[in-house]
Amino acid sequence: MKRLELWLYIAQRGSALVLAPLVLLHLGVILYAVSGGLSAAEILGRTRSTMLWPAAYGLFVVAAAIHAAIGLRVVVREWTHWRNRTLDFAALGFGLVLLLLGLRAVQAIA
Amino acid sequence: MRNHASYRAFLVHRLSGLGLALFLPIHLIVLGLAVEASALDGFLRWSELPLVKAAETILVVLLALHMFGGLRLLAIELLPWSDRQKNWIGWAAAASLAVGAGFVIRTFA
Amino acid sequence: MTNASLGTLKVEIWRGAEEGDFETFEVPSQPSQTVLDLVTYVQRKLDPSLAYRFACRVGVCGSCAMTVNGTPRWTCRTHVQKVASSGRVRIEPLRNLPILKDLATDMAPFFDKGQEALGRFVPSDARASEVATIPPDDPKRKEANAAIECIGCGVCYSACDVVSWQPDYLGPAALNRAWTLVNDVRDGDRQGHLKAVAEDAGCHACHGHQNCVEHCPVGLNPTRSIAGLKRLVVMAALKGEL
Amino acid sequence: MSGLERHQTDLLILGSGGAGLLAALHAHDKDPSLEITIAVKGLLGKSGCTRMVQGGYNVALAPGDSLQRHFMDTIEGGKWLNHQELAWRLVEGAVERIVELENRWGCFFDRNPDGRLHFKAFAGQTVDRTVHKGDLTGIEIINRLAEQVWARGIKRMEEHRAIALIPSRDGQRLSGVLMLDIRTGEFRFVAAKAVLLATGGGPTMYLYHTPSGDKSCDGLAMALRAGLKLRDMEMVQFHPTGLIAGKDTRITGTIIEEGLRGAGGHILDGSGERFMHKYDPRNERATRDIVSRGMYDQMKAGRTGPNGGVFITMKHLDPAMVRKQFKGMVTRCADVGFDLVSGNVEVVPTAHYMMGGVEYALDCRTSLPGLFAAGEDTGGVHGANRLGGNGVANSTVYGGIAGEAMAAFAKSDGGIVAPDEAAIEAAVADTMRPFSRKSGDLNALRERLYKLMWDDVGIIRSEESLKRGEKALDDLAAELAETGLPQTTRAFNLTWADWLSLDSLILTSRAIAAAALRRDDSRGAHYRSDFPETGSLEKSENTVVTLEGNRIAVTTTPVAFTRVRPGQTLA
Ligand SMILES: Cc1cc2nc3c(=O)[nH]c(=O)nc-3n(C[C@H](O)[C@H](O)[C@H](O)COP(=O)(O)OP(=O)(O)OC[C@H]3O[C@@H](n4cnc5c(N)ncnc54)[C@H](O)[C@@H]3O)c2cc1C
Ligand code: HEM
Ligand code: SF4
Ligand code: F3S
Ligand code: FES
Repeated sequence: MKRLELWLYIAQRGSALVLAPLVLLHLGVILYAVSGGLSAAEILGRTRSTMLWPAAYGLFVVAAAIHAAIGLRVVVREWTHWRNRTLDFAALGFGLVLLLLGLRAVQAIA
Repeated sequence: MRNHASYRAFLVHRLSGLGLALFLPIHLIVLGLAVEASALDGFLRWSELPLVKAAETILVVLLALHMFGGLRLLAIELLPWSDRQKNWIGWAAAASLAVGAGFVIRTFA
Repeated sequence: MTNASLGTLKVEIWRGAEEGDFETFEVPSQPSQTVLDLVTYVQRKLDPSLAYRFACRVGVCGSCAMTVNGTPRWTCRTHVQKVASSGRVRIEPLRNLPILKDLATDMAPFFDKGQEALGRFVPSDARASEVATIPPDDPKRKEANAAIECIGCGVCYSACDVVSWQPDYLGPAALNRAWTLVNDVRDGDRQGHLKAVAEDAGCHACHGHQNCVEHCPVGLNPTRSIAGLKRLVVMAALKGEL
Repeated sequence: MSGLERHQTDLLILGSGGAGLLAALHAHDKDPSLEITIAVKGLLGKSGCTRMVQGGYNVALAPGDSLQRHFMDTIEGGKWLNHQELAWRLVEGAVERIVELENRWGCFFDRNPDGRLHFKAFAGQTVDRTVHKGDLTGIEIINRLAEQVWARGIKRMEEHRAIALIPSRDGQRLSGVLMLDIRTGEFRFVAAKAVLLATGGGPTMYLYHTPSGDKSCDGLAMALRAGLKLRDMEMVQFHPTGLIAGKDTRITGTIIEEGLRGAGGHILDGSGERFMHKYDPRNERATRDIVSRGMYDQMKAGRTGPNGGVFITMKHLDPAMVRKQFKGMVTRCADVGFDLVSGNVEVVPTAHYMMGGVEYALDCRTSLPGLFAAGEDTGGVHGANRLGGNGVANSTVYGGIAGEAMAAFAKSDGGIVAPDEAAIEAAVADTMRPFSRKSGDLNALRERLYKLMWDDVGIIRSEESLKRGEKALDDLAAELAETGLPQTTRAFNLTWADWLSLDSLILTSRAIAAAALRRDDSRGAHYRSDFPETGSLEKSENTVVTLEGNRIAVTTTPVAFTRVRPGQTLA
């Protein structure tokens, strides 16, 4: 693809922008959850009461999959000798795995 | 050559990013396993262990470091240049510490 | 004026090309002595076969950069006192460039990248009979002016880890030059400069390490220039203008 | 000669200063099908003095200025020795060139608040006419030109040293140039349809000198050996304030900005007393030559600082002003260990520029067909003294002219012609000579040259000193010829380069001494203690030096006042 690196860069920064508020939200949630001593049922009860939570976490998962896959690819390219096409596929694979795992988890709280 | 704040900020950001990328799949597997509420309860109980708590704290700090560091980078790249950008490193570090401290206080208190 | 009481320095100098080793020389200390003077002393008095490069000796030509105790520097303007640690100075060629011999590198890849980044003015009105009227406080002019006085020494290029991790990366100096052109209202192909730095090893490969800023001997800020390019390039890409 | 690498190119340009780079660009513009090669001793665009230009570029574009005024300033500054047609072409060409530098090559000159070019004051000028980029004008010009050359597929032979101009077999024209590839130590012969000599002169034979380290009068020495005439070689300009910090540092000789004196800086003798009032009512603000002579006189009398110089100080002035107005100079001094704001900085007059050089025509042809010359290698434009700001104008104006003339010549008269093989062989043998002699102390020879030129052929000369100088130069030449180099590698051998530079410098020094002996009056940069008065301007003559066998011959020719006579003015 023409200017692949630039588009990956844009996707990575874009996904980071999406992640930032979601991570803040998530940090809030864990702080709340761990300090409130909530039980699993209570947590799930809340997350399942509205579609907003699964939607937010769904978005988080998609953004994180894009963001982390691209990020890892860059790190591997720069810090190892692995820099050919196979790396691109590996990164893509990593992103997909992340996405699947993530969606499964989101499904659990939905 | 690398002995200055911006470079250290990069290293922290990269290592935290790596840490997160390696941890996130594990985290998601665990969560995914918790389709059953009981399994999640088990998980939560397991997460009461001090060692696990400590590990989680580190992860939360990593996440905070990476996020604030990332926001700093996004600000440098997307906003007009500011000569105060060097100070942002300090702010990002402080905010991450605050989050970490908050987490520690809330979990252990 | 020689001053014997100042003692001697142990000067370790890289000998050879990519393959090579350090050789140690003893050079008498002087009150006024730059790193270039150390190297000159060795070539004139101790080993006539030592190779290095310099021209202006006052920090304008950018020929004399070397790695001194691990840090890339312009040697003609670096006082020995500033870098010697317990009487030792270790001098190597610049990193990230092929070594020709001893302390002299082949700088061609560095300048080639300047061209790859379309780091040259493209006239819009070459035949105009008058010089363009440009107020010095015009924001674009100020932006370009802040980045223009590069001496092409390669210090930033040598200090940048991304250059060593991604050898195709255009590097701070080339991108910095492109930024001055993008802001030059006289330039006839500002889009062209953006296109050039949007290629695969372009501005977006920079991670903002700022080694370049820390080491640029004339105090330029390539990070700032590169950030500016990133903004413009992303905007252009999203608008489909590249 | 067998075993010699041979190349051919249409145009061969020696040197990548303002003259060389503009020649390449103009030739390329005129005929893009030409193969153009720039051969340069250092790296392209990173060597030579054009890059070191601080002050700026004279051009008659300011409101109230005119070509006539720029011309008259140039002639009066040159004490009527200028070649008037060349000087006129300079002032005319400067206007064209500055616009071209901005609009075509992208130079970025400073502006007034209203957005128009800023012109600053420079000594010896009746109008503020110096265009500049801060105080680093040369970097801007050379960076922009080098980028353009790089972009055009012009061939580069970097770190190649021109050794000798090689005539054709019949000796009627130039065939090409023998080059030494510094990186490998191998010789190359480059045949060309036309060659430009633009190696930038450079009076680096004096104890204290400003030019870049790669300049060693090779062009002038090659021209002498090729039978060309050099004019006004006695005219060597000294800049009054060069740093002095001992002989073992390359900082010694480098310029401390002139503006410091203008801004009220004081010059003090070794005991801290001001002295310029003894020489001129303008004190420290007198012209370059007068201040240099005053300083030299004090130094001769032994009233010096620890390194043998005098001092400049700004400490009686507002430190904030000094720091702000002379930021570059203050940091440069600080980098190398001097405090310009509140201390005394030891300074000496330092050899800066050669007004003399190869005789050439308005289109840069020389008397040797196929050879062109431009820039500081040439003589005529500046006469007995160069105005600050006319140096870079000279190299860029005539560089461009030479490029076009060479492109035209290559088409009409130019062809590749076979070289005089014997000349190549002789030049190779001369260059290899030190490897077959017993290794000796080159540094001692260089220091002797520096010292004798400074003492006897320097700021103040006399028949006696010049004769002593000539004798010492002959001795040095003979000794250098027998001084060898250690048998080390020829690749990137800087000590060999030093030997070759000394060889060029000694020959050129002989030309300076001979011309100085011939001129029995004082004017401009040339001062004879035995003839302190300036002779009749009406009867002004140019000196002309040639090399006959191994002897320097001097003649004179009357100045042709083709545009204006002494006492008249155009402005
Ligand atoms: C410190 C300083 C400040 C100055 N400031 C001003 C100023 O403010 N205004 C002004 O008008 N003038 C100034 N001058 C003078 C001006 O720089 C010169 O007059 C002019 O630039 C000379 O240009 P050039 O092209 O002839 O030579 P240069 O620019 O000196 O270039 C000569 C080139 O020839 C090469 N060369 C030399 N020998 C050989 C060889 N044997 N083989 C191959 N290549 C060779 C060199 O490497 C170099 O590339 C200043 C000079 C100095 C030293
Ligand atoms: C919270 C919001 C986040 C922000 C603002 C953010 C921001 C960024 C930015 C700007 C980069 C680019 C760094 C560079 O190229 O130099 C980056 C890299 C990276 N991020 Fe994130 N990130 C966030 C969350 C995450 C998460 C959740 C993960 C893990 C799953 C992650 C993993 C990575 C990795 C592996 C890199 C590559 C590191 C590198 O190139 O040095 N990030 N991040
Ligand atoms: S940006 Fe600075 S460090 Fe880099 S080449 Fe230019 S002057 Fe040298
Ligand atoms: S050091 Fe390199 S990574 Fe970017 S900020 Fe400078 S170019
Ligand atoms: S010798 Fe020119 S910058 Fe150092």
